[in-house]
Amino acid sequence: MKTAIKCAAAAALIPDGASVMIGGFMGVGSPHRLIDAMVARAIRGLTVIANDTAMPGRGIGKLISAGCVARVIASHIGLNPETQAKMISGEIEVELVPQGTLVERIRAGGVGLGGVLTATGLGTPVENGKEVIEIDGNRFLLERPIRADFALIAARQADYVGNLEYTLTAHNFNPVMALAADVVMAEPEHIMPVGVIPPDAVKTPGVLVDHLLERAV
Amino acid sequence: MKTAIKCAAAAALIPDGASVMIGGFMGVGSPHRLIDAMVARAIRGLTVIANDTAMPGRGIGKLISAGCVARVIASHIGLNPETQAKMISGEIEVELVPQGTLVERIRAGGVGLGGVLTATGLGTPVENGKEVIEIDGNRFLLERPIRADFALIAARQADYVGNLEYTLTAHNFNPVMALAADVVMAEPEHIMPVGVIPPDAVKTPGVLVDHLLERAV
Amino acid sequence: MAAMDPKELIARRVAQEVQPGSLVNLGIGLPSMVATFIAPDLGVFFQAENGVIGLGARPPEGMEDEYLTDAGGGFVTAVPGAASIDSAMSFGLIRGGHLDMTVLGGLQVDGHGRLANWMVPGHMVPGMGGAMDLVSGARRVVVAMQHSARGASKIVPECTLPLTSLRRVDLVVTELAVIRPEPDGLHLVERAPGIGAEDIVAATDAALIVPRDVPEMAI
Amino acid sequence: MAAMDPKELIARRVAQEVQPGSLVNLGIGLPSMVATFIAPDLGVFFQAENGVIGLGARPPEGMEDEYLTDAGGGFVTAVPGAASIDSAMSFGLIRGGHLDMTVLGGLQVDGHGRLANWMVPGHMVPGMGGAMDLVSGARRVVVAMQHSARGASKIVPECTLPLTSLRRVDLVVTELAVIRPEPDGLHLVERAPGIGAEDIVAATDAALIVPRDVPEMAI
Repeated sequence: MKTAIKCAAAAALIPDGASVMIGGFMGVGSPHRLIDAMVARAIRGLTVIANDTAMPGRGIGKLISAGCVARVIASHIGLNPETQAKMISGEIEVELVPQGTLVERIRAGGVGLGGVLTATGLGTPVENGKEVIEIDGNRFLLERPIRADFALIAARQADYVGNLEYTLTAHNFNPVMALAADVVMAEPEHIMPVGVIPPDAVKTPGVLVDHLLERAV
Repeated sequence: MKTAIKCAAAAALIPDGASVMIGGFMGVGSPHRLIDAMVARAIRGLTVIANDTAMPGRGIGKLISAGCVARVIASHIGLNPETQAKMISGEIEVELVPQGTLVERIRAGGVGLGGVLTATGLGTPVENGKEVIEIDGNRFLLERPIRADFALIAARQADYVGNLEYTLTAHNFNPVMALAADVVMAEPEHIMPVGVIPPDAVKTPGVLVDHLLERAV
Repeated sequence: MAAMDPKELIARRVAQEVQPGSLVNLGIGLPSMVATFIAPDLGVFFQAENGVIGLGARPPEGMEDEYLTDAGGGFVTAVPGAASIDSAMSFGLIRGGHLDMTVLGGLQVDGHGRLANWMVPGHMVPGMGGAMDLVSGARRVVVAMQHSARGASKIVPECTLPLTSLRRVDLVVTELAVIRPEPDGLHLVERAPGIGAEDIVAATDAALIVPRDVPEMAI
Repeated sequence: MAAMDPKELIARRVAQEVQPGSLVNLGIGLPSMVATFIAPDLGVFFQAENGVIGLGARPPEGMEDEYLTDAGGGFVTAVPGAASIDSAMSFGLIRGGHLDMTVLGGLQVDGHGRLANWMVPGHMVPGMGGAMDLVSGARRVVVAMQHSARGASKIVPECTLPLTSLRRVDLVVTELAVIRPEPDGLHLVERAPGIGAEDIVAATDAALIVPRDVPEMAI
């Protein structure tokens, strides 16, 4: 059983310089209240692992604008000109990863695999500096697992065990990130009494969640 | 949209000598009516990929008893003395695979990965004949992806698009097997009209299902 | 026949490639226009890589849902029989060969049929998003793009921009031509209404294999 | 104190190792008895590798459900807050270090702390099931087994049976002793009520590191 904590209290647990996976796709399914609390506490030097950096004024874009981020590992920064400008100025270091490779690298980190063997990226700049392994005559890139200090995820609904449900396109990276960090913080819209969410509806088991954040008012 | 077909018609589509993944764990969550139809048509020479071979008289155990099976890839055959006897007599060839490695090998086959890098099995007979890859100082077995001609899976509920829901411990290998075969046959208990299963409840999207079997009477 | 808008022409022609009952991913921009020209009774399911199978049209005003968007962040609807999936399943489908077809825009396609569509070094570094996975994993890759940009052919002998994948795409549709890359080169298979094969050859930097008769698109 | 059933003694002692709020997997047989001795208010969640987190006791007769079983196929219940998961998630948890503790039976444990528990060549080839994953992946591995079988010590210098994993297990609990494998060998850390350290050394083929005072189990 978990006691829901305030977003400001959660943000205070994340030190400057931490690596944080953040769920969401263009801001859909991101932990917006927690992001606001991180901006409010003027967190600095984050490594952000996420699909994208959304757009200025939305989701992860707020962290970028507020100067909280030193490094980004993402598949796409195209809708956030500030990320691009800060990359060019050298303020933010950006590693671009194919979206499917990113999700598999995070999953590998979460489920204890040694790496990911994928054809995606072969013969492109993604291959640079990576080992290529030949298996039965086919070539695959060896991609490293990714883990983070924190996973900051959003869910439609939780219970006080920490079980999570997601909805529609707000699933995206959230379920897989819940597997791959030392500390998992989940921001639900609603929190239900224990026993109300049917076992078959649970997509992230509560045992993965370390901190349950207060629900939306 | 799919028209539900009879189990006998489905069994007739599976040729002798086919490789078949069959969902279920000790018979829980196996496609029982389809298995009965395969026994009735006296199918021969199957390669069965499954967690286990259940027990005599139940689930995959019926295929073993009826002499339908030439080869088994499984994690456990301990509750089926017939499988063990046929293995010792040479009638059935058995490859034993750690359960977690089995599910990841099937997933790798289903999602287009080149293999699985795992510590499970290192230093045990499972390592025999396999490549060991060192990544950042840690050693991992390179395990090959598994695919099959057919995946024969069971679901609690389907719609006529082929979307599937599973329940409780009857999930097990079914969702991952739905990804990893050339032809996927799903045996649901119930079939609902299209649009009735909420998108968030779907665990296997209907696009993966080739044949929807008639519902239980 | 009055000249059709080039993008509409491309989208209409690509729509003819979509098989009944198939699973299709449409890229942002021009490719997304293809959906407009697919008959609803074809049973085609559109997938967006952010996690919905059974993407429908934009909802009526006031009925948008913040949790139901396409990969470009635009509001969409879900058709009956739709399924929500997470990114692992979404890219499992894409990379595992379960996606029947993807339609993507292009910056360049070269004589080997290889696509470059994700960056212009020094100018535009948006990231590859799902493009590399889509091109590497989809059963069929169709590039929908204008034939030229700023007067320069986008179909070139060798891509000068970073590749999206080594995989040879299956079809290239422009407002001038339909081109099928094969191991022996780029085959000109159709010409746009009113366009001659010689016009296409002249507008194309890469070598084209041109048969005696090049049929006109049936648009 | 009247002599306790050896299996109950082992299960009771192992139960003391279970941390409040942890996720625990209990193997079939003796290990599954451990659940009986865990207070319900500890907030412990039991996981079965076939796909349920929050496994409860056997249901009353007539309330069994064919779709809710443990890894041995026995009927179970689900506690409030339980979750159904598929095999990929189940072993993702096990192999990804999310399982706090597993309790497994053993055929042999050797002086390096390595476990053999899945086959006796020529006699018993049931398959490893989830055992190799559990031993390789759980944060803490506790072996619950009787000290000897047919008069022979099961704690041996080197396993003669095929290993389950190269990983050193964290604790071995028998009806005679609690033994903690460390890099320098097997440490005798507790003795069963009424058993002397010298009795344990005599009953153990592997070398034991025995401190001056070996406390008695607090059972």
